[in-house]
Amino acid sequence: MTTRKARPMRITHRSGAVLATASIAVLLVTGCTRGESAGGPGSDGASPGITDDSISIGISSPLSGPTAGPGSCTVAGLAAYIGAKNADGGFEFGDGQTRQVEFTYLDDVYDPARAVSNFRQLTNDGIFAYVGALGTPTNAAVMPIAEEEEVPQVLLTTGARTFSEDADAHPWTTGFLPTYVTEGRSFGELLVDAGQPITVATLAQNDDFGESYLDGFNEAIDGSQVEIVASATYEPTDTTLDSQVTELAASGADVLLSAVSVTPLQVGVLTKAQSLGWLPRVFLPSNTSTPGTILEPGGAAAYPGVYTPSFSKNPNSPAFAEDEDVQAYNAAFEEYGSQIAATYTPHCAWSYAEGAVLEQAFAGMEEPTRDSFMESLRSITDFQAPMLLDGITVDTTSSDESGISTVQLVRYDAATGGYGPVDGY
Amino acid sequence: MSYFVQVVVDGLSNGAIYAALALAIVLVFRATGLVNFAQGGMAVAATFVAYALVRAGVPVLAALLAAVVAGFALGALLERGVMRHFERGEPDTAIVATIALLLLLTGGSAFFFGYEPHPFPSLFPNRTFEVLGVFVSLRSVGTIVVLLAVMAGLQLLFRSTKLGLAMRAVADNPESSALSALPVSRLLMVGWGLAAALGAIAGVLVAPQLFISPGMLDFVLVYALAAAILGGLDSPVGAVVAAAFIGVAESLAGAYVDIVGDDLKIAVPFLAVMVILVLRPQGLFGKKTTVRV
Amino acid sequence: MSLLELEDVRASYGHADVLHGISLTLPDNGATGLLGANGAGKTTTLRAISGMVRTTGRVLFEGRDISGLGPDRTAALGIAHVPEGRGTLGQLTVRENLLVGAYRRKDKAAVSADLDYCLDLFPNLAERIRSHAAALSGGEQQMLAVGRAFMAKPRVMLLDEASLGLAPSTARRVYDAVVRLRQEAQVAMVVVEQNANLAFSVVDDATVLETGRVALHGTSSELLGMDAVRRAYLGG
Amino acid sequence: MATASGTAPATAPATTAPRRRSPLVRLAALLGGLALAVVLVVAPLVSSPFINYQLSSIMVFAVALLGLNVVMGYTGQVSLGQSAFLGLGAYVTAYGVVQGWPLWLSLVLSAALPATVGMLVALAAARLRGLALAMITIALPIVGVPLARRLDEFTGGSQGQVVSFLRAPETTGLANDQWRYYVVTVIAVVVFVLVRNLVRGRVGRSFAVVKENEAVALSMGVSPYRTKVLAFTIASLLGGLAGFMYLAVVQYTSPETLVFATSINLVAAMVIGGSASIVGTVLGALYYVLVPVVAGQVSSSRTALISGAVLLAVLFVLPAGLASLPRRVGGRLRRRTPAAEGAPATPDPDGTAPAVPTPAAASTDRR
Repeated sequence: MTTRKARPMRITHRSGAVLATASIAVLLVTGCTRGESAGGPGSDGASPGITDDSISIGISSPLSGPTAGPGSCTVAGLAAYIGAKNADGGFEFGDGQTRQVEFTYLDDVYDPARAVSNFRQLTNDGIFAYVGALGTPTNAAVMPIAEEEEVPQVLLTTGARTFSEDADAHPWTTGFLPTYVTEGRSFGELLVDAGQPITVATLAQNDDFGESYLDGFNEAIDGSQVEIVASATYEPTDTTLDSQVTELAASGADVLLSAVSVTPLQVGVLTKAQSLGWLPRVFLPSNTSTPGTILEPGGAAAYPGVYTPSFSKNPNSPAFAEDEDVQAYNAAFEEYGSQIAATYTPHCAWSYAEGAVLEQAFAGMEEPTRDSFMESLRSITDFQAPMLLDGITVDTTSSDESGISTVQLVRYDAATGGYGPVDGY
Repeated sequence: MSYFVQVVVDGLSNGAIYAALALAIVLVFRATGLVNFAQGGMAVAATFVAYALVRAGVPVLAALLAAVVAGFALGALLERGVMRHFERGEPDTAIVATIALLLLLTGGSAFFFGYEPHPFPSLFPNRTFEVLGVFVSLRSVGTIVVLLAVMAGLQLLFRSTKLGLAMRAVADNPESSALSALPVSRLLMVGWGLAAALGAIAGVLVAPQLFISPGMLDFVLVYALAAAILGGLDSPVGAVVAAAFIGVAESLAGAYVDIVGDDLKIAVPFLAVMVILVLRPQGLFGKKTTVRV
Repeated sequence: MSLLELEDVRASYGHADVLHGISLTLPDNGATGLLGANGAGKTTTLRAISGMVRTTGRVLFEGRDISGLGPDRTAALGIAHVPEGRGTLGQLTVRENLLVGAYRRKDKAAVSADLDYCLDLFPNLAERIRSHAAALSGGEQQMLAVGRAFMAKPRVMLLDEASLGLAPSTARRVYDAVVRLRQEAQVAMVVVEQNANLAFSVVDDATVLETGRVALHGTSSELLGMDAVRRAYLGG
Repeated sequence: MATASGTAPATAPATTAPRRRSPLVRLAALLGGLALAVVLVVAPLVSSPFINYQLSSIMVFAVALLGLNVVMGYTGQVSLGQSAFLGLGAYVTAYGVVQGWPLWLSLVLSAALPATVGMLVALAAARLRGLALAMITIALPIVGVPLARRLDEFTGGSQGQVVSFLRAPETTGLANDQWRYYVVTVIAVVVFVLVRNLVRGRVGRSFAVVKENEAVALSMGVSPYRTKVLAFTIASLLGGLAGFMYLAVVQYTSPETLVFATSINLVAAMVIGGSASIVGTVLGALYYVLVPVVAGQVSSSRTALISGAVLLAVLFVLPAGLASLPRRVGGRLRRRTPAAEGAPATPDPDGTAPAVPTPAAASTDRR
């Protein structure tokens, strides 16, 4: 850089460049003009994106970059459910029509500006609803536009509170996953129920995910004998959490709440703590507790107990090999999802379940309008969606909770390599 | 006391990760005079070769050797096929070309293996031993030993071999080197090849900890760049010392300085690098060169 | 047989032709000069010989057509080009620069002897053997450039503006060394030089170039006898 | 960023001499400019909110890239921290809106605060060169992201902040997307005119000299240090302004706005557009905004591969950026018609030699 070639950059062909700019602008403009978006109203009074035999939905998730693994899964699971259902004849609607679902997905690289761009593009192309997108900042950026333009932004694959805590303020937005608060609370409740003094060390991602987790946990343990004696945070971009674990291990706490959402880091936490001779009971969040990718590499069998909140079936677990849902999922995923997501994360199963919830909402939709869709979507109760654990049901009627508002705590059983029921602390 | 030492040890094992990639950056800089943003992407691609082999049942060590060979070939190929086109032009253009390569390599790796991280077996047994109340993992020790060997090898290459001398000459002034009968294009290819092969070693060393994914080294690259530049860019020893410094400074700041905390501990080494560079622009181990006009 | 022969060599940069057909002959162990105004094509002629520009026509070295070979190939054959601006390797030490010159040679003992000879030729370099080339003075850098070219054990050396920017006494010392190299090491020379006094201290004959063409050729004494040449190059 | 060796040739920097153009070319340029102006004014009225969003984004990133071009393209200093100023500008604006400041104050501060930060960093670092300087600029987004999370009272933390402002006044009869487009376009046009004049004037010449060779700059009485500080300050000012525009268009900001990857992408877009070129800056912004859209159209799950391939392909064909396209095409055409030749200046390999009269007499002697 200290030496730069002497090369006068003389770009004086302004006329040419101006023309180039102008022509691109013209190209843009002719792309679509105002007020006549593609896929316009099908029949009288119908909302955009729906005709008598089709409905189009869209999603923008990170499909490249560091969050692309879960991001791809949010697309792939939904694509699997829709693909299988379409092949099976289509979705039945409350207005008596059967429609094929057209599914469009775009990559936003976890960049809010690009998510907004994608959302605008999708609505411009005439989607009926925006379904299942992953990511807190990306969805937060989209939310005000969805509200303003009254486009359903629903069943978001995120546990952030923002999207579910106030249905009156955001009538067009719904979250799907149990909020991180719910997950954190479930841990707290288990410890409080034990009725004895317990010390806890917490490790949380330095963002909404980690904070919500701790909020829920703190809420539950308030006034009890459970006490947090050490806490640390980390950045998702950190390469290892060794120093945080060392810091926490020095406390010798009974329990480690490890609200870590990055796979290699979570494995690192499990290996590091035991290498320091610290063997607490460990609480892991639902998105980083898969036995095959986290617990086995992390040597979780060494710990006296590894717990996680669960609400979905793991299609790779031998425990569910005979399960009908799982078999249907595996067949559909193989056919329609595997090209989109190469590796399994729980988001694949979750977004597959979203497909089923969507089907429910369609079934209750009496008019081909977004209003009718939202009304139907917000009145689902006690729905046992496929891939959700028995007893975990979808309830969309609450104005301050997401679609799934309960979790089951499960405990890792190294002998079977899967999770089993929890019988107290 | 043992807590302090433990924090330092943790910092060092982090530093080892940064150092691994920093050495590759130094190598390619000494061989071509260019900073290569695709260095991490090349290392990951080569490491994926090892990953595929390990999955097919090949022992880790053999897979490492294959990755080194594959890395060399990849580096040489990219130099010959892509970078050669930009070597005589504006340096900015060449750098952006390496950014393009990074995108392509990342996208290509993801095409075959997806973006999700996969576990990767370690060359060293996954055991920890205790010395005076401090826990040290065998993997970190192994990584550090290999790194020191690589560093010594590089130092030897540049200081005491004809090839190293020729590579430095080409990086310094390719045109003038050609006039001394140096086979410039072949040396540039070898330089890229060696750097990528070294990247493969780095990748295989750190993959057990970071898990292998297309973006495995994206953020490590930032630390590695900082280490390489702080170390003076052309000094393998400097890069390793600087990487260790960055790792330890970060670890200590997170553990002992409350106001910094875990979230801002990354700022400490970077601010330190800033201060050191302002006071000593040539880096810790760089040689000051007076430039005459 | 002549050592180096140019036959109707033409070269261009982009769309602009710089050489319009140059022919030259250099006998074994000869020394010839290239004179001419700024932009006449002297440097380009040297670059054409060492393969740094694309040319048409033929360049024969020891009877073999070397046109089309790159600079590293011509250098390997025994053509040592000391480029304008010296081209020393700034980040390398003086010693390393000299060893780079000897890159192709396998005769270690002879290389070491030549290194000693070189340092004897340029005592300044011996003093600064461990310094970075970038830290040397202009004169020392020029000496280093000549020394590095010599270390390749060339048959012919192409010397481009070796006195440029140097104090007269320093330039003199550089040329004294060049004269010694020609006599003691039997290196033939093609010398491009603005300072004709220095040039004529080395060369036997010279060619005057004008806008890419050979305008005039003659022995040193012939050329010195011409008023026009003297006026143009010797300030007379 | 690349070599750290030797000295640059001590040639005088090329001062861009105003090129005389034929009246016809001038007329064409004028008409082209006029057409562009008409398109810029009319486009948002007829196009959809999606297109207006893209057009507005192009304005936003054009200003951010212009700043980057001032420091990198014109002054030759690598900056890998432009995203930090973009983010800071957006945060300052968001804070102002939330606090209920008048909009003009937010606008001024969104430029002034990043400019101050940029200047302070430059004051400390501008004595450095090359990679050492680049390293310091890398630190800005790297430290900025966790800092933005930490200061959540001001920034909204990792959740980010939805900021609703710049709604279209009733009287205009415009929709919000149109109104916001006009606002950012006016800012962008003003900024481009100012910077264009700056880089063509005395300051621009000192930028060019410093880019060529700092030692020569010193000998010409131009302080490389002060010039670099100035360039960095302008770059961060424009980055901050782009942050204001970003918030106006996206209506949301979070730590993601200032991530390092954005800086890298901006550098790539700047070089792709054309280093040290005003037109190139605009083309770079077009590239920055549109390529991801196009890649998404081709294949949403292969965007990295597609962007990488496009980037490399453009670099191969047009190493000097998209702005050099007309010149390249022109060059091709000219090569076919030899009559038009002779105009381009040719490199002079003997250029450093002192001028000596040609021995014309001697040459005629021989003929």
